[in-house]
Amino acid sequence: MQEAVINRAKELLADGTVNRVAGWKTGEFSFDTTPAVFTSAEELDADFVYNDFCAPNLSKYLVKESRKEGKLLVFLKPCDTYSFNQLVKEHRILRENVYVIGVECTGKVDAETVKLKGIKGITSMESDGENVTIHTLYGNKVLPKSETLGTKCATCKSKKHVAYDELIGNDGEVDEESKRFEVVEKLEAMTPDERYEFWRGELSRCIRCNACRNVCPACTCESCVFDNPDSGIAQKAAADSFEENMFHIIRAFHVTGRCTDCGECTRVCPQNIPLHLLNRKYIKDINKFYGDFQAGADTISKAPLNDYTFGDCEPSIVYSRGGNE
Amino acid sequence: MHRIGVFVCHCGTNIAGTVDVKAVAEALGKEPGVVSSVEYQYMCSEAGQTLIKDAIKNLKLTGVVICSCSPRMHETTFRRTAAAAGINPYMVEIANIREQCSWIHKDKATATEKAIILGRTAIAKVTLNTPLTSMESPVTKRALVIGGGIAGIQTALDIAEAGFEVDIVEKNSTIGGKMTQIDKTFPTLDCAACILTPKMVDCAQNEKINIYSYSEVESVSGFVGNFTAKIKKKARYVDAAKCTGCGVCTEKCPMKNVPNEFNLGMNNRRAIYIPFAQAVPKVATIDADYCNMLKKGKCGVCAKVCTAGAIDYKQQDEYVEREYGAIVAATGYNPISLENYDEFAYSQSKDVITSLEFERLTNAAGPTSGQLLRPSDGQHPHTIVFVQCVGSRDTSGCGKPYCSKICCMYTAKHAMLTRDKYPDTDVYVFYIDVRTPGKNFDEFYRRAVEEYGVHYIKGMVGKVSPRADGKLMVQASDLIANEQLHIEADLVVLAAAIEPDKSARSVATMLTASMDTNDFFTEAHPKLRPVESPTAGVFLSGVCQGPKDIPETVAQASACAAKVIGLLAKDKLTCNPCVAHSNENLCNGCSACEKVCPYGAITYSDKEFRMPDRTVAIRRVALVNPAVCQGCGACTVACPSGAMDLFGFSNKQIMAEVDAICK
Amino acid sequence: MQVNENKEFRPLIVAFCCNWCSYAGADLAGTNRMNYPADVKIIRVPCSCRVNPMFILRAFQRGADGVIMCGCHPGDCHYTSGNYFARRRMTLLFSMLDFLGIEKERTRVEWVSAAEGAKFAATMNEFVETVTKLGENKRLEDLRCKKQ
Amino acid sequence: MDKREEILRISGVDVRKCMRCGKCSGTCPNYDEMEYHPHQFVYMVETGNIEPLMNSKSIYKCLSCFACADRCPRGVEPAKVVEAVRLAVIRQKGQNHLKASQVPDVLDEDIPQQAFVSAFRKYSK
Repeated sequence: MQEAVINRAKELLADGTVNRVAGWKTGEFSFDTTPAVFTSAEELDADFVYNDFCAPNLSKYLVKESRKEGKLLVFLKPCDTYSFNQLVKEHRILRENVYVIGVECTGKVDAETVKLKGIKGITSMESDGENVTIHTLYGNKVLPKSETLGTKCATCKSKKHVAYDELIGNDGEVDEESKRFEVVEKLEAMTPDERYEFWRGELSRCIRCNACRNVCPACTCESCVFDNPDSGIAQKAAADSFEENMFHIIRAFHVTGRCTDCGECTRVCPQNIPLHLLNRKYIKDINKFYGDFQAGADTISKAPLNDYTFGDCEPSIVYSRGGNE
Repeated sequence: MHRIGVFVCHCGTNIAGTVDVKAVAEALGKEPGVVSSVEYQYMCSEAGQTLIKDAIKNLKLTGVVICSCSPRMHETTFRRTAAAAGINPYMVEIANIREQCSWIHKDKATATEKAIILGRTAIAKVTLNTPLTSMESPVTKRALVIGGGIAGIQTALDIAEAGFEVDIVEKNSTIGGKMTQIDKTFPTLDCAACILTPKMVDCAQNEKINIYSYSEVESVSGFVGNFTAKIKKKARYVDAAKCTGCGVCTEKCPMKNVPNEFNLGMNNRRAIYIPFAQAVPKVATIDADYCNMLKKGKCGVCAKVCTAGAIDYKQQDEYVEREYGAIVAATGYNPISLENYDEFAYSQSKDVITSLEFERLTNAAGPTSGQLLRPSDGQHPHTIVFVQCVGSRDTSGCGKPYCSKICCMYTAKHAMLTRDKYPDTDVYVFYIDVRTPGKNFDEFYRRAVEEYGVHYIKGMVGKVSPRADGKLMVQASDLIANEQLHIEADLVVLAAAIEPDKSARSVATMLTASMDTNDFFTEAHPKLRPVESPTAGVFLSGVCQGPKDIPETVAQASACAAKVIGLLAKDKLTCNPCVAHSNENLCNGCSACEKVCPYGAITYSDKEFRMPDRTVAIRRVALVNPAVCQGCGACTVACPSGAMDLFGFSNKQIMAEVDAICK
Repeated sequence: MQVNENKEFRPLIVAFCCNWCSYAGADLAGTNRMNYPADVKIIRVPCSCRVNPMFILRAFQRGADGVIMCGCHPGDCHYTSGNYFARRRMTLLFSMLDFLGIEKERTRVEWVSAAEGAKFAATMNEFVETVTKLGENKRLEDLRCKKQ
Repeated sequence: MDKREEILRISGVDVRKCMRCGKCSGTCPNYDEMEYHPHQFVYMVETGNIEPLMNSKSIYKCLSCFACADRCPRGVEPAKVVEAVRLAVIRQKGQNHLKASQVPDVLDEDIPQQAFVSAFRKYSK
C-alpha cells in the first residue's frame, strides 16, 4: 500500500499535476506519525509513510495549504473525506487547489489503547494488518490489531470515501450498524446525578492545553471566540472559571452540525477525556429530532442548526424524555 | 472615561408608590462611571426632559440611563431628548422599573431591590454602548410589478397615478390574468371583461406604465430602494413595435389544431395567435412548439400576409436590466390539477369540467359562443351537478389543506346564471359548508336558493361514473336527509381548489421573500402589515398572498400600491442602525450567517489580508448590507467565530447585562 | 442566588425576552398588574434568535439558578424565522445540559405573544416555583473546577 | 376502559378530524343496506353513542372496501372505525365468527379473492 501511494505521488509530482504532497511521516516513535508536506520524490522516499499508524486527519491542514501557490496532493482516509467535504462546504478549503487521493483504511492502531491494556515502556510497534507486534523495554508482545484500535476506529461510521479525485485501494461502505452511539446511550440511561459525576470526573482533568481545538477540523476559525475579547467569553488566564467551565460545552455547540465525528479530539487529548461523546450526543440528538444528518457527507446540504421546519419539536421535549431515550 | 447620568422617574405614584425612588437614585449614584443620579416626578414631561438635557450639557454626560416605564413606551422620546442635548441618541438605555417592577410587585423592599438591579444592568449596558448613526440609502423611483393580472394591473395603475414609473412583467402574451377568462363577477353579476378591459387599456396608455408582456424576471439583486432586476423578454417572433394587431396572420396560419389555452383547451387556435380580442398589448405571438416555419423551416404564411412586416422568425430572447425601488409580487393562482381525484371522473369524461371551464362555456367569447352545451356532444345539459371543495380543505395529502375561499360564491353564481338562462335545468350543488362572508354575499347565495330554486345539498359527492349512454351517474350523500342520492347528470362541474402559480416559488427565492408551506407568500405581519413581505421593499398583491376574490384582490392591490408609493415618495431611506456587522479579521467566510439571514442581507467577497509574514492572503469574508439587515441577530449566533455581532445588542453588552443581574 | 435575612432560598432567574412579542407580553403583565416574583430579571433582545447559548451558560456560571427564554410563537416571529432557529439551538443545548447531569428543569423556553400577559405571569410563577424546589444551582458553576 | 376509548384505540382514528362533509357516505357502495352509514359511525363514536352501533347489523354490512377511507379528504378512515366497532363486538363475545377450518365448507368458486379477505377482516379477530 505504502509503495503504491508513494509511487502515485511521485508520478503526480513529476507530471506537474501537483507541486506538493500532504501525507504522514514518522514522528518520535514509529507508532507516532505526524502530518507532513513533501515537495520532492527524494523527500517522499525518505520520510513518507502510510501504514496502520497513520491516524491523523489531514483535511484541516488544507485550509492553509490550499491557499498556497500551486496544487497540492493530499491522501485522505474515508473518515477524513467527510471533514474535507465539510470544509469545502464552508469555503474553508479551495477545492480546485487540491488533488485528493482516497486511501483505503482498515482502522488505525492507537498507542493509548495499547497502553490502557497495561503495556508499558513501548519503544516501537509494527502491524502486519492482522496482528500488532509491540516492542517494549520489557520484551515483545503481540496483540490482534482489532484490540489495538483507537476509539475513533473502534466505532468507525464509514469506510466510504465521500470525496476524491482518485482512489488507491478499495472503497468501503457506510456502516449502518455502527455502534458509535453505544456509550452515549449508556450515559443517557444513567441518572442525572450519575451523569454529573461522570462528567465532573472527566472534565476536571482538563488542563486547557487546547489540543482538541487545534486538531479539530471543525475548529478552523480564523480566531477562536475564546481568544476574541469582543465575544465576552475570552480569557487568557483562568481568572474567571467561566471559560474553564464552559469551554467544552461551547466548543461542542460550536461544532454542532459541522462535526463529522472524526474522533480526533479524543485521540489527541493528553488527559484521555472522551470529548467525542459530547459531539456524538449532539449528532444523536440531531438525527433523532431533525432526521439523519451526516456532516460532510456532501457539500450542499444545510447544517441542521442553520435550517428549520415548521413542525420541529419544542425544547420541552427534553423534559419529557426518559434517560435512556 | 464614562460620565453616566441616571434619571429615576416616579411616574406619579405608578413607580414611586412601590419603589423607593430616592433609595434607587442613591444606590445607582454609587455605581462606577455614574456622575449624577437624580429622581423626578415625570421624566417624560417637558420639565423632566429639560432636566435631562441640562444634565447632559452641564455635566458633559456620555451616557444616559433612565429608570422609568417600558422602553417600548418612551425609548424614542428619550433618545430624541439626548440627541437634542448633543449626544448620540443610542447612548441612552432604559431600565424598565414600571411594567417589570413597580406594577407587578407589592412589597416595597423587594421592588426597590429589583429596581436597583435593573438600573445597574442598564448602566452596565450603557457603558458598552457605541454611538450609532442611521445609514441612509437612496431610493430608485420606479416599481416593478411581477404579474399582470387584476392585482398587478390595479397596483401598477395606482402607483402610476401617484406619478411614479411602473414596469409590469407578465409571462403570458397579454396582461389581464385569470379575470379575462371569467364571464361574470359575483355578487353583482356585471361582466368581467367590461370592467377589466378598460383597466388593461389604461395600463397600456399610461405613460408611466411600461408593460413587458411575454416576459419573465430572471434574477433580482439589491435591496429596498435599490433593486436591480434582469428581465427576459421571450422571443415571440413578432416585432411588437410593428405589429398592428390586425389578426390576419391568425386567420391564415395553416396550423389549426393548437389547443387554445385561453379556452382551457376546449377549442383550438392557430400557431400564431392573439389570445383574445381585447388583449393588451394586442400583438401576435408565434407558438414555437407548433409553428412549422420555426420547427421545419417550411411555411412562412404569416410573414407573407403581414402587411406591417412584423414577423421575425429569427427573433431571440432579449434581456433587459432595470433598477427599481420596490418590487410587487402579484403572481396569482391556478386551479389545481385534478389527477388525484379519480372518483370524479374528470379525466374519463369530457362532461366533467372545472369551474373555470364552465366560465368559458358560458362566456360569449368562449368556445360555444356563450351557449351552455355539453363538451361531449354539444347538447344542452338538463341536470347539472356542482361539487364544491374539490381539493380544498383536504388534509389527506391529495389536495390543499386550506379553504380556497372563492368557490362557494362562484358556484352560487354559476348555479344562479344557469337557472336564469335555462330554467328547464335542474341544478344541484353539493356543499360541505357554504361560506359567504362578504358584502351582499350571503344574500346572493340565498337568492340562488330562494329565487332561482337551486338545490343545495349538504353532503359530498362520493363518486361520478360515466355511463355508456353519456349520462353521468353521481353518487352522493345527503347528510340532512341521511340518505344516499343517485343523480343522473348531464354535466358535472368541479370547484377545484386554487393554488399559487408555480412561478411564485422561484420569484420568492429571487426576492428572498418567505413563503408558507402552501407556497403562498408570507406577509410581514398577518394583521398589521398584510401587504408587505418581511423582506423590505417587497410587497404582496392578490392571491399570491392567500386566496381572495376580485374585490378583495383589488383592495389589497391598492393597499399594496399605497405602501409602494410611501416608499417611493422618500428620497432617502433611514435604516435602523441596530444591525449586524462582521469583523472581517475574524470571519471564516463559512456562509453560516448567510444561511440563517431571512433578508439576504449578507454577501461575500474575497478580500486581501496582509499576513504577519508579509505575504498576502485572500480570504472570503461576509459583508452585511446595513440597508437590508433588520437586526434580528440570527447570524450572530450562527457565526462560529464570533465575527458577526449586532450593534445595540452586542455580545459584550448582553454578557454585561447578564453579569450585572447575577452580581 | 440571593439569601435574605430569613435565610429563605430565593432563586435568581434570568429571562431573555424578544422585543416584539415576549417583552411586550411582560409589559402587558405589568399593565394588568399581574404578579410574579421579583426573582425574575428580564434582558431584552431583538429576537429569540439573538440569544447565544453562551449567554445562558454565562448566566448559570455567574450564579443564576434558572434561565428562561421567551420568544414569539412559532410562525409569528417578527423576523419570520428567528424563533425557529432559536428553537433548534435551545433544544440541543438543553439536551446537552441534561446529558451533563444539569437539572433540565433549570432551563426553559416559552412562546409568549404580546397579548399573553397572563401567560407570561403564569409562566414566571411556575418557573420560579420549579427552580425554588430545585434549590441553588451548583452544578454548572462546579462542573470543571471544584472536583476535590 | 370505556367503549369510546376502546374503539379509538383499536381503530387508531382521530374522529375529531372529521369535518362532516359526508364524502364517505357519498362513496359507500353498500349505503342502502346499512342502518348506520359511515359518517354516522364517525359522528356517533365521537359523541360516544356506541351501543346502537354495536347492536346494529350495519357493522356486518360494511364491505371493507375502504373506499371511504381512500376518499376522505381529512384522512379520517371511517372503515377503520366500522371495523373497530365490529372487533369490539367480537371481543366482547369472546369468539370468532369464522374459523379457518370452516372455510373449505363455505368456499364458493365464484367468490372474488377480495371478498374472501374482507370476510376474514369482518368475521374473525
